[in-house]
Amino acid sequence: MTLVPIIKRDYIVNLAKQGKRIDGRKFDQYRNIEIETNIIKKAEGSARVKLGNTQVLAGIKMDVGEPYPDSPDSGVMTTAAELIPLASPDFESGPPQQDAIELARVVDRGVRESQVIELDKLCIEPGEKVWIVFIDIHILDYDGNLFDAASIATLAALSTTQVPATRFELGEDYPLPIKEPPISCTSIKIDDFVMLDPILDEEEIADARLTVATDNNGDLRAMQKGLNGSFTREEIQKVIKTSLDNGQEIRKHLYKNLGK
Amino acid sequence: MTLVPIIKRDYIVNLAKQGKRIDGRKFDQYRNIEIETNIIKKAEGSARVKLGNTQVLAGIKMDVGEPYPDSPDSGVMTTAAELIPLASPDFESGPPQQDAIELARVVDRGVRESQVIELDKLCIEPGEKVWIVFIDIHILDYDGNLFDAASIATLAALSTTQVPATRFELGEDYPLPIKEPPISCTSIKIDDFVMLDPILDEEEIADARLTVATDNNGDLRAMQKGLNGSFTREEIQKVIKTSLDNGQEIRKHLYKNLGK
Amino acid sequence: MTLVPIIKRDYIVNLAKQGKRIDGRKFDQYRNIEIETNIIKKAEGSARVKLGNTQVLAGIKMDVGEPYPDSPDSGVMTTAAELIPLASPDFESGPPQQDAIELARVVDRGVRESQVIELDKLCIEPGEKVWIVFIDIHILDYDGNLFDAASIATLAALSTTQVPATRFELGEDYPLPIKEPPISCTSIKIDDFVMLDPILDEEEIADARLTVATDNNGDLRAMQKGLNGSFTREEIQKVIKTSLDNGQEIRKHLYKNLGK
Amino acid sequence: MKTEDVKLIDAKGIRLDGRKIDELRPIKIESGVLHRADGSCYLEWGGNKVFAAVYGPREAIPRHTQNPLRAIVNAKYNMAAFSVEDRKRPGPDRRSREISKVISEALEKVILTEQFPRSMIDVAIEVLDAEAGTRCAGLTAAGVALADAGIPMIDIPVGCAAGKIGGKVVLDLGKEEDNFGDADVPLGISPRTGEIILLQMDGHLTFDEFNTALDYAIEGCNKVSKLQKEALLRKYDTIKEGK
Amino acid sequence: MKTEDVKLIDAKGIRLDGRKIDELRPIKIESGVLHRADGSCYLEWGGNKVFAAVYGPREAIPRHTQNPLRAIVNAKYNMAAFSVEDRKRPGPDRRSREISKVISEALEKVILTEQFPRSMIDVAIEVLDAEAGTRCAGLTAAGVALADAGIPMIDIPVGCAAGKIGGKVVLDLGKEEDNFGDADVPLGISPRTGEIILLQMDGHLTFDEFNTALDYAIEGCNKVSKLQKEALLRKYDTIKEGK
Amino acid sequence: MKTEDVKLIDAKGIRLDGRKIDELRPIKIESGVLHRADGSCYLEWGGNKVFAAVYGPREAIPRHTQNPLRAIVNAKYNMAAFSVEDRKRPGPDRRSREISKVISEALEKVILTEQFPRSMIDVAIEVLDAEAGTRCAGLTAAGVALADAGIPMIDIPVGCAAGKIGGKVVLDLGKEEDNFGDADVPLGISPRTGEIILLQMDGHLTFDEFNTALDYAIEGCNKVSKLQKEALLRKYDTIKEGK
Repeated sequence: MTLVPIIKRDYIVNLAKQGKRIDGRKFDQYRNIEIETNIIKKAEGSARVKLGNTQVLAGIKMDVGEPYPDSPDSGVMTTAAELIPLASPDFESGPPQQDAIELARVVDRGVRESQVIELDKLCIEPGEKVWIVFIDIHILDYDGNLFDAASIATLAALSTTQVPATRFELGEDYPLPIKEPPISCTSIKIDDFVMLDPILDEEEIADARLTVATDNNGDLRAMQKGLNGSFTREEIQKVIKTSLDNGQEIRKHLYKNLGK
Repeated sequence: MTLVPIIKRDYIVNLAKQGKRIDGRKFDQYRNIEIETNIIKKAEGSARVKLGNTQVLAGIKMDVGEPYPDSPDSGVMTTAAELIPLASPDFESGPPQQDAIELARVVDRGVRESQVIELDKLCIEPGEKVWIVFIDIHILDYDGNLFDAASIATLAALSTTQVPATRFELGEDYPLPIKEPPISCTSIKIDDFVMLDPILDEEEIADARLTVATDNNGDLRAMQKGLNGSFTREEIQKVIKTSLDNGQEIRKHLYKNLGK
Repeated sequence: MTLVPIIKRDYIVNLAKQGKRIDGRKFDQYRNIEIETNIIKKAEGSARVKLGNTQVLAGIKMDVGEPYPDSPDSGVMTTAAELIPLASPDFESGPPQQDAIELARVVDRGVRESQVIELDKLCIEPGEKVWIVFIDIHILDYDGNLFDAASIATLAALSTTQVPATRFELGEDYPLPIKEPPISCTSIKIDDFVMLDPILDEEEIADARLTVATDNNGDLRAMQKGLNGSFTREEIQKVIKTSLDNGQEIRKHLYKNLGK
Repeated sequence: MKTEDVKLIDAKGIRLDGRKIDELRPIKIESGVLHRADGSCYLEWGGNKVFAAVYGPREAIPRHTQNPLRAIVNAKYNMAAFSVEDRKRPGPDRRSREISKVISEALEKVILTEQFPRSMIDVAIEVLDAEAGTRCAGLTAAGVALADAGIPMIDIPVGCAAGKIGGKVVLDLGKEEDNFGDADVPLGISPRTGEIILLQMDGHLTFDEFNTALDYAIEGCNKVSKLQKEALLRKYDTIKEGK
Repeated sequence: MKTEDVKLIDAKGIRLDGRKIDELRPIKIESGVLHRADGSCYLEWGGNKVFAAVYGPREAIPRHTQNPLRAIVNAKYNMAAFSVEDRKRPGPDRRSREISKVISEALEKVILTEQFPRSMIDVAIEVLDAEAGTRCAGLTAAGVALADAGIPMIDIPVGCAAGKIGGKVVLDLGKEEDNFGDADVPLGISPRTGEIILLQMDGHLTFDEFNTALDYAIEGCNKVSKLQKEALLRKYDTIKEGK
Repeated sequence: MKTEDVKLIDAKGIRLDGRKIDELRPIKIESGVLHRADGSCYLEWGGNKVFAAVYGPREAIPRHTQNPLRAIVNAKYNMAAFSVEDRKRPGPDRRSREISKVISEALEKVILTEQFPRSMIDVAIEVLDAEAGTRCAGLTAAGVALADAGIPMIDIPVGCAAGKIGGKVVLDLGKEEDNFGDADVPLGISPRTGEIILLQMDGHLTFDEFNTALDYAIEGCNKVSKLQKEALLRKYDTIKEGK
């Protein structure tokens, strides 16, 4: 618990001083992304994303329910993440822990604040009946950077979601109305080195983490700093720029996979 | 925690080799059963069952509520078991543990799958109002074989339950409509010895457990294997036969007690 | 955990034998009380009470909801106490512990049983809509005698509560209808010494505790004995008399503060 | 929740169930009724049916709860889901947690806890049928179960309530008396010394009425105390006679 | 919930999905599919999609759960919220706790737990898409993941159900068969010896029908057992060939 | 939830509450306000009323949470049930857990945790009245309480948000600005070095707007930092003068 991280840290920092990372990537290089969609028959939409060895599955279920009193014409969305014991020896079943809550909230905000799901189009009967969109994120294999993997999986799953109108006798099924989503990119800082898309070994010894979600116009849509280290103003600028560049690449990749 | 069970096991196995059990019973002999019904004034039905030193109380409460959407014409039943600290130094108050959950689910399936309660006769207003039957099982004294004791207590309590229609201004009270129930018989295996209706000392060192519920026609209605040992195909046959024989005896005893 | 209390106890008992308390008060002397009302803008009513170094904040929120089936013409009240980690190194966040539950229940009974809130005047539409009064008690600083501090804070907060009728489009706001409340006084017993309004050092080593709520007529309205010591019949009489005397003083102080 | 429609006591001082002002409901006590427990009691008190079981003293767990100077006493008061008119959700609620606390504290006063440092004594109190006065019934049953378990005590604790109905102070409130009465005073004492180990009061009493209620409740405790001792002796006789 | 409207099996013994009476649904097994786990398995069985991962043996925590004589086996069966028609609340429920218990017990029978005193072996079983027979699928996947993790076992455990539909005993119930059938018999065995390590039964069977069902299920287990071994070998071959 | 009906800022750059673009709401800070805590702070910031209390360093419990190399910092952010328009259920929810986490992490950066191995430092942050910007207010109050407790830090941490309303970047969003604005950027820094220890962003900003927001928020932090130090000095003066 105490010696191993120190040795690991020394090793990673020494490599970094030579401009290297343990898996051979450059500091601003993203891992390979694989996206598979519609793999869960029972779900209205689903996607499995592999980010190197990290694997995340997002599933979308929809139901009919009541709107919130303060937005009677709007559908409802909720996001939950389960860090199931499948993915890591440190994850436990039971109520979600702080890490799972932060993960779910960051993914949720990424979708909600940018209005990716057009909730205003999910009203069935104002004030009475609206569609509820349940986003559930399962971590299958944990090798770092869950924020990005979960976010990409969620966007891919939403993109392929069919509103199950037939099942609720509300007409024909139709695609969930969604808008162009922002893309999250996460970097970490170890000593003075900033690295994109960390693997678990890097994440475990990182000082600070910054997730930046950017849209197709190059604008910023969400940010979340984590861990008990700090960033300078300049490092933040640099991370944002890297996130903008890589966000565009990931967006292209996502669209290609979705056949758009 | 470790030596006591080993010594106890040796003692019980040695006796078994001589064809004996610690309380003097034969391998396929059930303990004496005492059944007392309608002992709880506040409950719609109740029964206390003593199986040797094991004592279980089942109480039935009824309420009016909504049916499940997928069976709008059907009453609803739920079963809960509390392993209260009265019955054993190892039971704790609080949320039900794995053992209590398995117990409640096995009793519940015994009633539900054989349609002992005629739920289709418990509809008040289709899709709107039905009777809800709450089965609550309290273990008072724990000396082994809770599955059978709880199952018999539940059946006896259901048999004497009056639907409290008066209290809900729905006409006169009337007996809960029930069908002839299957009877559960539990055996355990220690080494190669199979013993019926184990006491706690036997249960604690048992390798495997098998509960078999049989009906009046000699048919099988439910089965549940437990513990981390195994049964051979032949042992299973033997346990089923013992369960059939003893099930008939218990059924007679139950009916006599219920004045049928 | 074990030596410190013993030394503290010896010290306090020795002082008591000389007729003294550690903070210089007489045995039947109450600490100075400071009351500030309407300090929380978001609450319908609020009060902060300082009892020496003990500080308690009570906040009142109101909502519109359904009445209980057995009192369809009556408003509803609920009381919750949070022993938040702000107030003591021994308080933890999370579900309320036994001490918080006892505190909330004693304050709740003090209000409910004496019908301080005129719940029958809080009916909006019989059987359908009534006002719900939420009393929430936050302990800010813990130096003994939470029962009295919480009780006074609750009464002061209720006295200044405005029913938020405007917000719910039910006419104009108006003061919450309340009746003259009983006042709680708590004493503890250490050896044979009975002391009023204990500070934390005294409370921690006390044998027994008695809270007595009295009304303006000198009648008794509630009582709660606590801790694992006992009182004699005579000690109970004495505590009641002290509570009657001090209750009158506190009542005057409370009224003065409320401008009555 | 007073109501003028219910006449709880008539002009001659006879109550709804025919009892006199200072009369207890029928009480039946049996000790040693459970096989597994170290000590146990079954108590019927009016419509109340209560079991109590004692386990211990044994090493306190988890360890950080251990007190190096004495045993801790964990009373757990629980009501069965079917013990009340409208089914109660199983498991502890706020009311049962408070009662568990005041009963634990009352029992700690009489048990010689210093004899068992680092230990715990568990007392399970199970209310199977409930009809007013269950906390006093629970304390009384716990007292018998502790004695049956051979736990050293300075005295066998006992509980009994008094109250006020229709303007009169009476002993041992029954169901309607509890619902529609004016005040309730549950009391627990150590009967040899008369020391008060449990006391609560709800309702409205003058100082004099409270004193009368206290007298009634103490007298009630003393009567119940005799029934406790008889139950314990009965079991002893049974054993002696080899039954 | 039987219904006469659904004809689950026709006169020729052909079932709704075209299977014969003793035919399994299509099964696909891959081992070593997860990077982080010590051993893992991905299993498709009809419409079921199941992952299993093994972590351990490692020191059991919390400490008071340690058994000084053997390892404890904690199987956690979990269904994803989106794996069923109506979304399931995330996290364990009563059903999943029961299944976790029976699978843990079955695995303890085959694992040589005495080799790892004071340890725990965690087996996570995650059902991502559910369509009848998930507990047998879960046990089967767990068996492969344990072998992949190199946990010493007397045998690789395997599960398969039989049941009764339209009056006939059949192997491996599908979705409608499970909903509208007459009986379900999930079975788990240690295939080398045929010992029964998991057995449940719901529904209504004669003694003879049960014996037929048991035969079918054992035969099914044996077939699935071969697929397990092929999956494990495939991975071994892949490694050998340096792929 | 933007709306065109609410005009959050007028042509002259004056906001709904009369503030200029780069103006903070009124702030009042007091340190050492609680008797029991090792250090404490009371903070009013616009309509926010926040207490912070520090306990520790003391031995971390439960033991398995101990870090042999440094202290762990547990900040607990909590909102009173009555602090918001519609009563909040008491106790932690998902939002408060996330805020507790980001504040704990920010504090760990400035506290010299290596000086207290195996210890924990508890920081309770209690929001009694809430009106936009509570996480920055909470971090600021925690900084003062830590200094008041004499916990060694490299710097007193401070928080302040910037945001965007009606197309303009502004400092320190108020209530309506938070509800109907375009973006919110809560920031926490270590003011001596300007290092960023807490940063979140919601809404929509161009890169340039974000940089402006960052500048505003850093400037805001620096202003609040002065108020923190004045509050700490005030208490010191009070003590010196023997008040």
